[in-house]
Amino acid sequence: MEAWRVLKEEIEAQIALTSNQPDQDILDVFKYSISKLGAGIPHDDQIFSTWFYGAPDVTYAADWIYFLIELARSGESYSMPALHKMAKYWFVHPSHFGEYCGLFQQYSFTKRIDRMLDTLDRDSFIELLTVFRSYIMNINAWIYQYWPWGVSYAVPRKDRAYYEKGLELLSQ
Amino acid sequence: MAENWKMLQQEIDAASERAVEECPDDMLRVFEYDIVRTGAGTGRLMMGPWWEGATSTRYLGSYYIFNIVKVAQDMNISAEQIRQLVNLMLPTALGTVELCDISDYARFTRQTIDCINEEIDDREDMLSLLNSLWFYGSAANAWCQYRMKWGIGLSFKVNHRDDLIYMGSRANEAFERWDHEKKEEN
Amino acid sequence: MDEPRFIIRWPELNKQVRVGPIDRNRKLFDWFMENLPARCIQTTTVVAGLSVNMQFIRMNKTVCDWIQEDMELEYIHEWPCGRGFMFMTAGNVAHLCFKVDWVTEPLAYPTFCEVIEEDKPILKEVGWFFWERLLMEKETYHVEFIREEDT
Amino acid sequence: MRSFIMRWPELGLGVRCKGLDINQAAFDIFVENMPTKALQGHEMVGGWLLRDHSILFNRKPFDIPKVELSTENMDQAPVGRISFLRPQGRGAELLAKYDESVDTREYIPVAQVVPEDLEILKKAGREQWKATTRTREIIFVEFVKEDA
Repeated sequence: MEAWRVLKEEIEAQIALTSNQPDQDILDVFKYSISKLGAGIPHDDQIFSTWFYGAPDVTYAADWIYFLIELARSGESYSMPALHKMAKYWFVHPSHFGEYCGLFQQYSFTKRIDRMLDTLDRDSFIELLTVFRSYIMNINAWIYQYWPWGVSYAVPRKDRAYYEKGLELLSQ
Repeated sequence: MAENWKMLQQEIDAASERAVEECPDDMLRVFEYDIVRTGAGTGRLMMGPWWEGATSTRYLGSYYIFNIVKVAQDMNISAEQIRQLVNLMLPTALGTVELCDISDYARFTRQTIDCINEEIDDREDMLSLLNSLWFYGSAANAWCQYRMKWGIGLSFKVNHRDDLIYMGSRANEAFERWDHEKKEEN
Repeated sequence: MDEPRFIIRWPELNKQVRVGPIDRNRKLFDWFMENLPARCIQTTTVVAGLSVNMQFIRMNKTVCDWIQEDMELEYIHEWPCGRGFMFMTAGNVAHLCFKVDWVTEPLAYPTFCEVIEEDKPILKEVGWFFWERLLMEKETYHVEFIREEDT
Repeated sequence: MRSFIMRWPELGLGVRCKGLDINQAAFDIFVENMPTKALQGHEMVGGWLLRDHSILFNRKPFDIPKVELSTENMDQAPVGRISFLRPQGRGAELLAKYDESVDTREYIPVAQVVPEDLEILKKAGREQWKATTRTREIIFVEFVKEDA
């Protein structure tokens, strides 16, 4: 079987797993605040900035791959070498940071896609990236599940009346 | 007709010069004073506008415009391809930037898209305008990052090996979670 | 003949350091020097380990004509404090960082300059000062870049 | 007009959803992929919307070109609207509007909860809001065809 089909099957297996439960990386980083490669630790030993910057590389990777597939499907306006290079710029290079934040599974898939990019024709490029996008969307769903939304119950949106009352209190 | 895009570029460049000096109102509003005039922020929670606002601001500039400018230089793509990339990629992040009330950057971006679609055909002019927008976007990204309430993070400590070992050793002492969460969560 | 250098100055703190080229990516150093003087606001990194972060420096005279990935890269967690690198730089916009202290991020970037040994303690001092301000006070601090010969 | 059921086993709630006179091909592809299941989430910027960040098309890929899909801004959509976001190939995001929304972004409407089930939908929305922001309870949503 071709290398990309072997990888596709492994990604499918992770899609099946993460459709029902969070995977190890999600639990490690977003539920149990484990920093596996040291992200955030030099900055007062906190995990919040790792969440804040590591998670969007998942959320937006799904968008970048959506765009790359749209470009690959838009006829010949982009050659395969051009699409391979754009894939590197748009989602491979930014993904290094995701590994550092602890999303090892996603990055191991990304590295394997990167290594075989030059061998992919248009159809296999679309098919492999399509499956990878679904995997990333599953991971993103779990990130949104564990994100600390509740902290901003203490910091709600404010309006004019709020600040007018504040001014009044300040001027007493 | 004075070319609108040059007037837009001047406006963006002027806003950029101000952003070198001080924090734009958009970032003060959302990240300092918790004001979102669009009413965004479900349930009045600011975490959505903070996180998705800062993130969409960063990706609008640092991944979409930055990479378009980069591939234009590296792969010599045509004016038509630049237009295609702009129309395909920018609107997605722009919608969130706008909804999170980062209004100047949203307006500049929307007007840049309009100019590239309706007024500019020359490739270098497109890149010149995108360059100006990319500079302003970098400034907006820097200010979002600087103004974000990082102090919150000081209460979310990393769990180190000793923490986890201790927690594991005390697991039997923990009060059980509500029954309906007993299912397969590992 | 001494190597050319530039000065990084923090006007609000009345502090500055001298920065010279290193044994790699001289093209980036010369491009940066060519476009000075320049000014930006000062922020810091928040995940990787402390670097001072100058995210939008206008390169007015000449456009960036190189691609980051094609430059000679070094792993930031291995190189000395005080070394500077370009991050997402394109067009007329430079994004510059200087490693201040302990970094755990194992990523590779194009380094091209370094604070001279004598001035490294100043960089460490101002670096941590900016991290503290980022946590609450958030006053605005500027950072200026001037060619040493022009001072 | 074909319909499907959107239900939340953990909450014991379910609503009937009917197709629209627009984007019918998209509705058909979605139904053809049923039954399907996803982690239920919530929209955190645009207002009172249930949001599934990952809907999977495991049987029939979504192959309708973007230009052939009509869109609407969520703040203009009626309560009960079911919409896709970036449907393509094996996946999409799905949103269900259960109360007010200020969301000016564009979505692809594909179905509408029947009027008599809107209160049930709102109850599910409120339960998910509490789970997302406070209890972190894990709630799944299921989509099943409803044979006539």
